[in-house]
Amino acid sequence: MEVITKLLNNYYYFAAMILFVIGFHTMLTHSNLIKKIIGMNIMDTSIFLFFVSIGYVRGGRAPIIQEGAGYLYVNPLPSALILTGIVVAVSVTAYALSLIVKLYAHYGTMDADEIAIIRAREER
Amino acid sequence: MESAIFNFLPIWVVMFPFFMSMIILIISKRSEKLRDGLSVATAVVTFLSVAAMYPFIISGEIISYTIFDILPGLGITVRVDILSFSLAAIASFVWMLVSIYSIDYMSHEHGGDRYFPIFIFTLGSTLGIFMAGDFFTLFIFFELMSLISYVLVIHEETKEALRAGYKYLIMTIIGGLALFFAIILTFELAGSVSLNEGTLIHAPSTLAFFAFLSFLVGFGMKAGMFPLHVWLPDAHPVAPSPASALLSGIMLKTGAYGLIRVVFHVFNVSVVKEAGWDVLLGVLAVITILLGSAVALTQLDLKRRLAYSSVGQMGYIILGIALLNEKAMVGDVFHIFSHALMKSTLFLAAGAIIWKTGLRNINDLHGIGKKMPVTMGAFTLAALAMIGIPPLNGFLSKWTLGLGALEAGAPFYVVVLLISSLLNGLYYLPIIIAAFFGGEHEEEHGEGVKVKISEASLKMIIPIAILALSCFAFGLMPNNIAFELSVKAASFLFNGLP
Amino acid sequence: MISVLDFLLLSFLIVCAIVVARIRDLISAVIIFAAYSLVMAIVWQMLGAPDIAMTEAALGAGVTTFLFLAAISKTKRAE
Amino acid sequence: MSLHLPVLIVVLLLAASYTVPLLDRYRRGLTLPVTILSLITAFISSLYLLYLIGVQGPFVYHLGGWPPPWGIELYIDYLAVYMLIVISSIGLLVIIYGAKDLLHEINEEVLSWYYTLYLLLMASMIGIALTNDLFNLFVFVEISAIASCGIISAKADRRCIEASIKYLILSALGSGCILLAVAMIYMITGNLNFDYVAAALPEALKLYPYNIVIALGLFVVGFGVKSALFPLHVWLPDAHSSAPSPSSAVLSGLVIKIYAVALVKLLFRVFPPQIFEAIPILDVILFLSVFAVMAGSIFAMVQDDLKRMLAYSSIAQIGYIFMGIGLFGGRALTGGLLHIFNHAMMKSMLFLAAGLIIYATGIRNLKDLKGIGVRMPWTMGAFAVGAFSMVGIPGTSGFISKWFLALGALDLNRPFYVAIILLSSLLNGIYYFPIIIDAFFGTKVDPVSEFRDVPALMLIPVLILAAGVIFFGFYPKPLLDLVNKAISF
Amino acid sequence: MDDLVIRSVSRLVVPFIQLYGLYVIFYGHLSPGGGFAGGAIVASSMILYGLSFNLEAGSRKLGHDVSSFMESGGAIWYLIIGLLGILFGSNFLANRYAGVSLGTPGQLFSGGIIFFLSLGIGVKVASTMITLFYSLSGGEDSSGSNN
Repeated sequence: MEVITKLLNNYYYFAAMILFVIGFHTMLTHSNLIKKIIGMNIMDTSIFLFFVSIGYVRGGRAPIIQEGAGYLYVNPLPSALILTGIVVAVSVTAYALSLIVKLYAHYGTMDADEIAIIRAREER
Repeated sequence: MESAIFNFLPIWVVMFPFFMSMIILIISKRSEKLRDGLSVATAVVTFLSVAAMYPFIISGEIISYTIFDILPGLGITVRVDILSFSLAAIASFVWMLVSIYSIDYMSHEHGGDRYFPIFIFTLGSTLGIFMAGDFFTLFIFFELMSLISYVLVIHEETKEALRAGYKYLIMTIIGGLALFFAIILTFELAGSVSLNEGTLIHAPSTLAFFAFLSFLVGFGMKAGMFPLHVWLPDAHPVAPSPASALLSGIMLKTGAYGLIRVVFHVFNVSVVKEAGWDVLLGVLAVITILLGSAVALTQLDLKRRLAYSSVGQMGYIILGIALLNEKAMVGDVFHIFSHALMKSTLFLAAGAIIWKTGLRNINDLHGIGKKMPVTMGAFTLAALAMIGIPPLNGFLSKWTLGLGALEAGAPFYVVVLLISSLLNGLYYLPIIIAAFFGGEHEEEHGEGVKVKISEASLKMIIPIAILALSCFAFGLMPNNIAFELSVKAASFLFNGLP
Repeated sequence: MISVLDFLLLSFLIVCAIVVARIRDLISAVIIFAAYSLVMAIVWQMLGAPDIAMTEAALGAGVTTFLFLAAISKTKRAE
Repeated sequence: MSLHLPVLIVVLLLAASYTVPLLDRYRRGLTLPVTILSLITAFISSLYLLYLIGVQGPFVYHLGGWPPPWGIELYIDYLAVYMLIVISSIGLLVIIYGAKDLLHEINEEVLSWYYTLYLLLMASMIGIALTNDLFNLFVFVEISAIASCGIISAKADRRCIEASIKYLILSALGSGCILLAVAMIYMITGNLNFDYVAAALPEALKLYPYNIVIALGLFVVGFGVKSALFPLHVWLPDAHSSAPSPSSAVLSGLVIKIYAVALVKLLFRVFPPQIFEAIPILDVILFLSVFAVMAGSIFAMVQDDLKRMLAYSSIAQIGYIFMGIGLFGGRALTGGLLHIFNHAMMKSMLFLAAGLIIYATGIRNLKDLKGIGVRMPWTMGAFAVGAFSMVGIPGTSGFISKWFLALGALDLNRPFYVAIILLSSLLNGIYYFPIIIDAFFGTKVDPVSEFRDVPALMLIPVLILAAGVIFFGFYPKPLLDLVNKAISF
Repeated sequence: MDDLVIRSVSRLVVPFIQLYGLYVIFYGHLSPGGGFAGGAIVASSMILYGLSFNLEAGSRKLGHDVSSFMESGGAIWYLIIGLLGILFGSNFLANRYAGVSLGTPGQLFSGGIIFFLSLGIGVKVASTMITLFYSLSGGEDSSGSNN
């Protein structure tokens, strides 16, 4: 019972972990490279979710200073970090996609297993 | 002032050949004559420099100092005591003669441009081993010598040579790593690997045993001790004859030298005795002696037979260490001298025969003694010394070793010595008899012997003759310089400074 | 305790993620992923991080989807 | 002014990296000089920093003047300066070599991109070495991952592209682990600054032990993937063997090590020592390193391709570094960190030498290398020096690091690891020496019909590195002093 | 996508998106947003333009030369602003400590150097995104990305 309460109280963490596992699993097990990249994005966003929910203060406001102090603010630091993180993730995605396009031009497929088979045949 | 000069000598002795080998390498592209001359000159100068240390050393002094530290407590150090001096002297002496011999020998071979620089470089590293002041320095020169002499082993670059060389290389690496392990254990246990400390490890323990075992593997590998000798009979015969003379005559001794240093400087006699490691050494020595002599009997290739004979002879030296008494040690050091002289004579003589006739098989050598009397005469002299015929140096060393065995209360070893002498006789005498008294069997054998054969050139004969005569000289008088050095070295090892 | 909206959004995220992983048509996967990103942006707005929400909406849902579609159009659609 | 030096190095390299594409458009001839000049400046500045912290001790630098809990902090200690020197010196030599070599390996249009990415990689590695902030660390790690993928895929070859996407995906996995670990640490301590986290962790360990353990595990896995610790090494052989030679040299020589250094910083400066008693993480690292050392050597033995063999050898060598980390407590960490520099020298040299061979003859297969030493004595001579150092022959720098690793193992009374070190040295010998033997001796046939002369500019860096291997083999004192100061956490 | 409606609408919408993007960039320190988000918004306007007309028309508006110049320029701009902090006697990226006037809170120029930094980031992000989009969808073979 206690465990369930704990989970319910930290449901953002819980959801983030589930998403992380889904993303990780997609990334590792799917042989299609585009799927891998989508999995990577899901994994990254789950970590961002986790990060942001750490800084979340229930009932807090967004950290924008307004007239008349005295509000409870949400911790702004994670948001600042996540911004960087999102940009990094987008760059990695873009770079990976450009590589995939090139790879497709060379191999005619973007399936990691098929590429491995083609390479094995080449080496033989 | 005077001692400053002597302090300088060991560095000079080691660095001079290194330096000259570079010069020879550069010069050999220009002129072969100059290259040969420089090589001999280097060897001669090195020998004279070593000999110059004699008055200082014989007076009981030890040259010892640090050149620079690589790591704290671990540096390049120099130490010359009477044992180092003895071995350095014999090494540079033999090297000098072999260098003269090499000139004509190599004129028919390819790759002299490579051979001579490496030859001189190996001289430097060998002397470095003997004059090292701690095990780390010794290890550096040991590896340097082992790796460089690989080039000498495979000089002919035939398939067998390369295969033997590969075996040699792998065994060398294993030996080097074992030595590394031993040195690091010693350093961990004692905090130092210097030879100046007297005794580094004072009590046997598991780690100390591992250290001893690793030293045994490392140095035993080089010395051709029983289970680790496998590279030796392959590597020595394939090398060019002057190189095999040095490999068998001198470089094997570096292993024995290392073992002596281990028994007397890393541990001491009482530790070794207490732990019972001398028994281990003794057993290995006996197996080495018998195995080497017995297998030599079955070999038909002349140089292979000599190589196996070397295995047997190294067994004597290890036995001398195992006996752990002063008398045996005298015989031991003296046998290092004798074997260096005898085996070089034999290999050089064999080289001269092969050079002249191209024959390696013992059965083909009938009647060769009549064609090449001086060479075969020298061969005979050395072979008789090997067997231990009285007025020759081999007899003296065996006799002293035997006395040592008796003093240690182990007459069993004397029996082993006798058996091995017998076996030596069995495999050397037929060669001599066939060479001098065998008919020429022109019908069946000796395609090569049939053609006109005369002595090899003078530059080759003179070194052989000098070596053979010194076998004779050192045996004839029991009070010769070599024996005196052995006595002093043994007493130094057991009693410290006189 | 968990609010209904939170619950709905988070469940939607998880369902989207699973569907993206399972679906075989890549264009559909990318479009569902875009929906996922948009919902994620809403979640962030609710967590009091409007700047991330904005960036996610522009970058995650917008640019990334364009990039994916561009890449798929140059390769092939089915997995 | 000099206190700004650390940040100026990073800024300089970043600025140079963004200037290069502009120069490419207007003054193409200047791209290379700018690259080399900025690296030279970085190297000299690193040396000056070494002098500086010798005078005034380690110091911190606050970006924007914001003090730690809010701002990003750079911490300039001996470890950071050590890595700075390693990175800038090897990076400089490799790019000097690359100036000529790259012309035949990659297209001319992407050449300036290559320099950009190379400088970006250098800047990010220096950032990793300097930073004292967890999130900043993550950002630099990501930049370096993209940049290192970039310098692999710069060669328009299908192998390279495949290798780099494999690397990119695995490295993204690693980054994910690292970011999650950062998030967890932030969750329980509320700080990202190393010192603040370190101060908060002992207390937090009592409250949230599992979080810290999970974070630690994620860090080890994340950095393990990136530095190719044994079971996570699968991307390395393809990536390092197919890349252009300068990239291989930098990737094997520097990139995989900077992550190990990051892990060292985290393990010993951030995590409290109690955690090592709570979970045997060091033993796990040690265990994996033993597998790495053995498996890397064994895989290397069965390779036909020269660069592939070198790549597998890197896996074994990174195992030594991790062994040094795992044997923390004695002199082993000294050995491990020394090995970072030593291996950086030897492996970059070996890869560059392999690059020279490929440049001159186009041969990659080990079997075809017979007799190459006669044609290219200097190159193969340097290769031989590197091989000796790999085996650990005394007088080469490889010996010194092995010496300290072995001593460290004995300090902890674990002779087993000494045996492992020796065994792997033997294996190294078994696969390196035949190459040298075949190159110099034996076959007299002329193996190469077309033979291109090697420009001196390519040969010189290789020879400098070879000289360095020997020099630091005989005179490791300056390096040793530096490393010993670096590990006094 | 040669559709008159789409063309007309996008021709109409693009300036407003860009204006909004600039707003997000410049008011990053006052309201949600900043260089990253705003840059992406500006970029998506250009991508929209490129999609609704065609790629050539899009790249004619913002050529490869210009965008790569802006990419480098944005980053270097950022670094120069950062270096000014050192020039004024404080640390890299220093703002208030370097004596920059912070202005009145709530006004546009109230963040010291943040305004300029955001500009640099926005330019960089927008141009990078546009380059990436064209290189992915067009036939350009520019390898590598940066961030």
